[in-house]
Amino acid sequence: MAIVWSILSQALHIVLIVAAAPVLTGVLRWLKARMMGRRGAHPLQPLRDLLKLLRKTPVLAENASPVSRAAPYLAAGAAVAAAALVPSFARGMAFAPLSDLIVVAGLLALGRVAMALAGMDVGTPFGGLGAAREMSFAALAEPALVVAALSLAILAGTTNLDAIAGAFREGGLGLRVSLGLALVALLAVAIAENARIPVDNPATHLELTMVHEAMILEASGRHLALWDFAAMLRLTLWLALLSAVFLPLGQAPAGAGPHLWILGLVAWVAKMGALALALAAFESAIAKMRVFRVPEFLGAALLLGLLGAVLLFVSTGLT
Amino acid sequence: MLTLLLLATGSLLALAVAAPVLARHEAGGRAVFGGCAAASLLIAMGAIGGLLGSPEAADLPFGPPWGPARVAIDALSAWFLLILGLAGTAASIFALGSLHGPEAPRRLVPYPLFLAGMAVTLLAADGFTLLLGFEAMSLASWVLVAHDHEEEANRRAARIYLGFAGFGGLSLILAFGMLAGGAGDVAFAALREAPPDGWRAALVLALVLAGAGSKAGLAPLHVWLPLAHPAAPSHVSALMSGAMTKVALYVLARFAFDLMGTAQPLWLGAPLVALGAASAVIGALRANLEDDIKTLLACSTIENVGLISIGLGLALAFRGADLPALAALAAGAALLHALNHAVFKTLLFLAAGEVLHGALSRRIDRLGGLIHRMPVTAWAALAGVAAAASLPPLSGFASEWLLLQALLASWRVGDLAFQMGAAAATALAALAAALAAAAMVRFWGLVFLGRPRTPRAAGAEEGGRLVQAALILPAGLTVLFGLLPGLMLDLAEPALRLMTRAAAPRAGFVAIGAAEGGARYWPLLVALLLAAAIGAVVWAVRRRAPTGVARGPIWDCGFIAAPHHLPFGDPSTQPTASGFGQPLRRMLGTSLLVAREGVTMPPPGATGPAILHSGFDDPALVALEGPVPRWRDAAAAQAERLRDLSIRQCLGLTFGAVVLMLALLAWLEAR
Amino acid sequence: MSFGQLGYDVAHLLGGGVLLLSFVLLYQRRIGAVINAFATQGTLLALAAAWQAHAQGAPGLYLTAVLAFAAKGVLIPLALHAIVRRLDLHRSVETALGVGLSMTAGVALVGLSILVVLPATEGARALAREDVALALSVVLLGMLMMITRRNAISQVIGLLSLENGLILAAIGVAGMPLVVELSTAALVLMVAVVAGVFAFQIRERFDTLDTGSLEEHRGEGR
Amino acid sequence: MPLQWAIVFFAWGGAVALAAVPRLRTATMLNVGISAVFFLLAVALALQPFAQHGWTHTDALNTPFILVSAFVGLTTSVFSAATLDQEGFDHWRIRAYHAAYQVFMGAQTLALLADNLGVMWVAIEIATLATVSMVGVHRTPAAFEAAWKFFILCGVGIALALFGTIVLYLAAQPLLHEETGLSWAALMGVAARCDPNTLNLAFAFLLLGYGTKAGLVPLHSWLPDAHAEGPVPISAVLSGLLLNAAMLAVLRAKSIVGANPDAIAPGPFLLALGLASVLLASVSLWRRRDVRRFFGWSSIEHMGIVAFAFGLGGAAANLAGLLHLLGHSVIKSAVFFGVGRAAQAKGSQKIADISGLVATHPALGWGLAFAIAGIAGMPPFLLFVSEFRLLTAAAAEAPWLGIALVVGMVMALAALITVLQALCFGPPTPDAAGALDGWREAAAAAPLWLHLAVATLLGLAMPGALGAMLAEAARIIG
Repeated sequence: MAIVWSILSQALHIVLIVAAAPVLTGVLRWLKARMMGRRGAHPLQPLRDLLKLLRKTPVLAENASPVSRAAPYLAAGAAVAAAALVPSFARGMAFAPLSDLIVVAGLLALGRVAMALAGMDVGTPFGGLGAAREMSFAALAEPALVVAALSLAILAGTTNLDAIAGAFREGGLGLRVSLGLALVALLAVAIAENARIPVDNPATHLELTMVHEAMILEASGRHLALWDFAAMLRLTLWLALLSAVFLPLGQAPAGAGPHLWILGLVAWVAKMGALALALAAFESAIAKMRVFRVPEFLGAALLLGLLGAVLLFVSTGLT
Repeated sequence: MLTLLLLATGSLLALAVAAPVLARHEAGGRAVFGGCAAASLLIAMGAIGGLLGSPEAADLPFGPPWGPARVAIDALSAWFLLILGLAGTAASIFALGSLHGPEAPRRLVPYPLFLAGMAVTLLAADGFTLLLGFEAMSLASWVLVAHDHEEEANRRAARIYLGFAGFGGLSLILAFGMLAGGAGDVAFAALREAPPDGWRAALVLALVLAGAGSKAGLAPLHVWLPLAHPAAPSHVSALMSGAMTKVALYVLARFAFDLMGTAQPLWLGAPLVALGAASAVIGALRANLEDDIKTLLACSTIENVGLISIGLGLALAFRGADLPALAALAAGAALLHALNHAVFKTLLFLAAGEVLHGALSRRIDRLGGLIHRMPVTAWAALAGVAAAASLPPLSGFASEWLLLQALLASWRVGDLAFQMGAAAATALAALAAALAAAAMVRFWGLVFLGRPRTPRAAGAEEGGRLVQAALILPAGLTVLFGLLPGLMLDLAEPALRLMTRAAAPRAGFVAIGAAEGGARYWPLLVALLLAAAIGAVVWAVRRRAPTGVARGPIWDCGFIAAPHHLPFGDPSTQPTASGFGQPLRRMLGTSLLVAREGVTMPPPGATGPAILHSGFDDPALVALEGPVPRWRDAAAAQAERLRDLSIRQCLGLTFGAVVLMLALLAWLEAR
Repeated sequence: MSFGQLGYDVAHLLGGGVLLLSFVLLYQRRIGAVINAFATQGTLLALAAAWQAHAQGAPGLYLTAVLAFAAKGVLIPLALHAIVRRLDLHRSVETALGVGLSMTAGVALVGLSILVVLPATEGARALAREDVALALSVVLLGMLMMITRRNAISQVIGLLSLENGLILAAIGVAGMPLVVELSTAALVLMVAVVAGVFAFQIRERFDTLDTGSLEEHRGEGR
Repeated sequence: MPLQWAIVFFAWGGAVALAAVPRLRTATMLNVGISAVFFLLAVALALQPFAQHGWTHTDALNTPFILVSAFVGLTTSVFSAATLDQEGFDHWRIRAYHAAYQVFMGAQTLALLADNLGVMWVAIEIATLATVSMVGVHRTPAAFEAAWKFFILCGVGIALALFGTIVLYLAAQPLLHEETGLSWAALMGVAARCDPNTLNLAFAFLLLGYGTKAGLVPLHSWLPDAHAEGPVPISAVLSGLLLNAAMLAVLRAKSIVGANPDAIAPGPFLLALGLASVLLASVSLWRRRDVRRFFGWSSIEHMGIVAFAFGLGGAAANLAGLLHLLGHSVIKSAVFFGVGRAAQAKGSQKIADISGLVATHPALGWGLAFAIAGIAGMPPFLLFVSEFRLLTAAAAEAPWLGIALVVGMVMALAALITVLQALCFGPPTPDAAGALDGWREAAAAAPLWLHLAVATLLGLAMPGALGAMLAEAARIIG
């Protein structure tokens, strides 16, 4: 029986997170507009855009290779696969054993590489520029992520997201400085990975500063729809990940059956909403930084993460 | 098994001897390379047999004046023989396929010798035989590095290469001497009896790091590698990067895990971890800045060697801290990554050789858009690139996942200083992996994607059947090892037991695990999940979207018609090698590699492109070619003053010696 | 025989005379006088050899004595005089080290050799000890002369007196086998040197101080 | 007449005969013939059981060297037959050269055979006189400079050696019967009971005297120039044979002093001289512009290594030293064959004028390349084996000294590689006149490859008898 529940919850989780992606983006934009004193578009607008884009025939450059056509599917698929591994409203879902933090990072990297290659496919300056910056920022984000993972692994004894969430849920760890530091590091990584302010501005097409947009300038039609969808999904994934690890309360054990899921669902939606609100506030509060300030931003995150790990060493050494 | 392996080695030597005669005939080259391919395949099979079977040993009928040369095979050497066999097979088939007409003896003779030297090194059971193979391997590959000696650059590479080889050999001899002690018996069995301790152990490790480390390309003795590997013919570069560095790492492992005994303290691993982390970052960063594809790949080799040595160092430390399971985990990560890197780096070098052969250039800025003209090469290379970028579900990711797990567990070693160092190493390893991904995207994207940058690149041609086979074979292995790392880890188990007296955590047939009940990685399931997700996406899109695509000119924020004299567009409107490296050069290069860059802008109103000049100096190379020769020349100048004496003054020297000696005697006798 | 006996005294006297003449060689400033001093040394050496032949009852040594006298007492000095005339070297010896200094150095060398030999040869008989000490001093003085004189003739003479020291040692050690052959062979070497000087008319070749010319002499000119 | 004397006097008789032959072709052929017979005699001598005949003896220490010197003498005569007409000799010099060659061969064999130290001294003196005349045979100012320097320095050197010999007898005098007074075997017998201080004095003079001929720093000044002037084949025999004889003389002295527990330990002196030679040579190599002088300096380095080995002492290090001497004889003479032929072909012995040999003369170029690699201690040649043995022993006994030695060896190695590539690789320089016709070109390259083959054989598959002999010799030296 438990197996059935876990599979069901897994399926529900996938549907939920896929559906949530456009909506979350819409809500985020709406919140930002509100905070800036604009009315803002309807929260479902991104969904409508996607559907509209899907109906259009993409235009490819003459010298576009199969890469241009395959990459969007690969990126979207990788995003979906990664999203399927992150616990959301319940723990112990069917894929829980697979949900390793490093594997998730690897799947995200897969999508990133696909996007970079797609950007370079037809040999435009913008594509190359975007790819170069994307990969460089990732190179600095990766260590921060792994160091944060180090702190989590020391506390939970594993890098399995589900187990980590469980360990934090059961508590006994209490509140730790090092956890806070790891959280900051992860937040910085999330911002960089999703090309949000202050690293990049998702709403602009100003060539010299853009990173993410530069790579998909050539994309159109369903390809563009897939790129956008992958981006939205990644944002959702990160928020889900943060909430699962640092706000584990309310997660239902998958085996417990639907009646408890409801509670978990409510809690999850609330957490995501809160995170979206916080992100919107953060983004509208500060300005985008110059491209070559980003390394300092991520380097600081890395150092904080390291500091957290060291503090942990000390504390574990004492106890 | 041992007889089989010796047979293969002997046949390689025979081929080398016969090569000068064969070279006269049209089919001579085919015979040699075909024979090498067969022998390599034999070696691979013998290695698998050795991994499954029990250790064997034998004495050769010849050897140094003081005794026979001893050979043996155990799990550790068998594992590296497997690496050698796989890389050798692919490289030999490639060489066979890219033959055109008769081959010069100087390219034909050393190749089998090179393979045989590596095999002897791996089979050796005493210090002399090991050094014999080690130096023979260096000498043979030196001839191949110098094969195009009309070029000053290649001569420089060969000079530095052979110099480092000799230095490494001498250091290793000293290391063996330190281990052997007064008895002077360098048979491995005898060396195991008396493990060194205290400063002797430290000195041995330092000498081994100087000897084997320099051969493997560990910083700061890596400088010869980016010079020498590209200078050799491509199939040899593949072997040098894929197999030779592994042979050096084997020597390192043989010393650190076997000959120096199991009762070594924790800190013995620290230098390996530190040097490995440094090499990983330096190599990966340089790979992002080089604009010669073979040099780029050589730098990525430095990075991977660094990662492997981190694994070995961690295993040593864990073993010293009495954490056998973790030691096995780290050692398994190292061995697995050695195998995976050997396969995908061989693949990449062979692809680079095919690119060089098809588009007649190794410089990124003269290539581009090759995926249209050389699809097989491009897709095969993509497999290698994805593995080198450690993307799931390919082989590189599996081994680096294991390595990261080992690093994440390194805090279990109680020592605080070690914990901090390991945390830093963790960050550096992750940085290196991500940098490697960037470098690989740069390599594949600029070479195979985009538009051709020269007419020759536009007219590139795919290689023959054999060449494609030589590319597809390692590509397939890369995927296979990526999907079944558990299988390979089980195969490596005897080697792990030999190194750490423990087995890697069992995680079943298709998975690898960090620890009993710890994190797991199921490559097959992840691959299936990925495939399913992609399938779902495709299905969903197909349901709503119209099929087919429209073709149009490149948009690029506005349409610009290509100038007439450049049918495939103006190359200068494409990202260049140095342009693509710019962000990393600014972020890290300036601090780590004293990188520099400058832009020459066209005058206002002119339509010419802005040219970006950039470059960097590897500090180690600067030191090698700056201060060191200066000190040497200063010393030489002093020595010359002694030489310019007249006969009378030379007599004065003799006289002085006599008087000094007599005074010494008088003094001694007075006491 | 031991101290106070005639044989000892004579041998000692002759040995001392050879040593004294080495000092004279160091001291002389005029080349002719140097050659004459060397001739005297050779003659004294011959006498010493003859006396040892008598004292040790070794007839072979008489041959050594005759050879020494003929070669070093007569022929070689004549040849050297001839060379001096032939190359008309200016008659004074220019020294690299002042005469006074070289004399003091010589004294120091004698002290050194005695210091080395006397404890060294405890086992041997007194006469041998004395003799070896004297011989060693002569050898060292010969070398000193070779490196403190600038022109070829006096350097050759330094070598020759060095060789005298060897013979002195050889004859002093009673019962040395092959002593005649060895002394003859050594003499051959010396004659060869003199012949070299004579044949190639060497003035300064010992002492080419101009390193530039050395460079091209040594075939390493750029 | 026992074979030991027959072989010597055969060579000297050959010298007399050669002195009478003015025609180049005849003389060279006769020389080859004599050397061949000489080699056969040496083999026969080696096959005989060890024995003592009056002043001479054969033992495990000198037999291998007699074999090697006869071998090198043979190959050198072949090489000189192939290339001598490039020297442009008149018939007087042809006579002088060949006569001196055989005189030298005989004398240095006698020096190896001698049991009586006096005889050994006389033999070495004769060898010196012969080589001096060969070095100076060109009569150019450079040749004069070299020959005269060689003559004077070595003259003083062997004079010192004679003094040492006399003092040695003085030490043994109370214990020995007159006739056997200078016999090495007899001295070894009584060395333990001799007066140690006298032995010290004797050792000092023997070391400095014969050390001069062995070219140990600071007594080395004559060596590079003597190797660089004179006919090409002479460099080969100088490096290959003369140095061995001198080093063996030093060894005999060392073994006597070493046999006396109260005397000073001779090892440290050899260690010091050896290390000094290696270090000085390894830096001086970098300043050479003349290729034959370069390899002369490399000979100094290798003699230093040998001295280091014997100074270290012990069975392993002694074996290493002996192997190194043998290997150096074989490989260095091969190098000089190659270098000499190249210098003739390019009409200059400046390193800058010789380049790209592998392109223009493949057999010569690659042969030379591998010979230099062998000199640098690369496998599979004998020097690799000996250096392995030496360094393992050094690391076990005195690691820091071993590291100092390796520093010097690495610097020398780098210099050798640089010159190797400068000579063999790169764009070829034009050939001067003097290309040999086919078979002579082959005959000039053949000895080089033969030596490489022999060096490999000795390194990896040494005949058991020879190996046992060397082990025994290592024990003799003590």
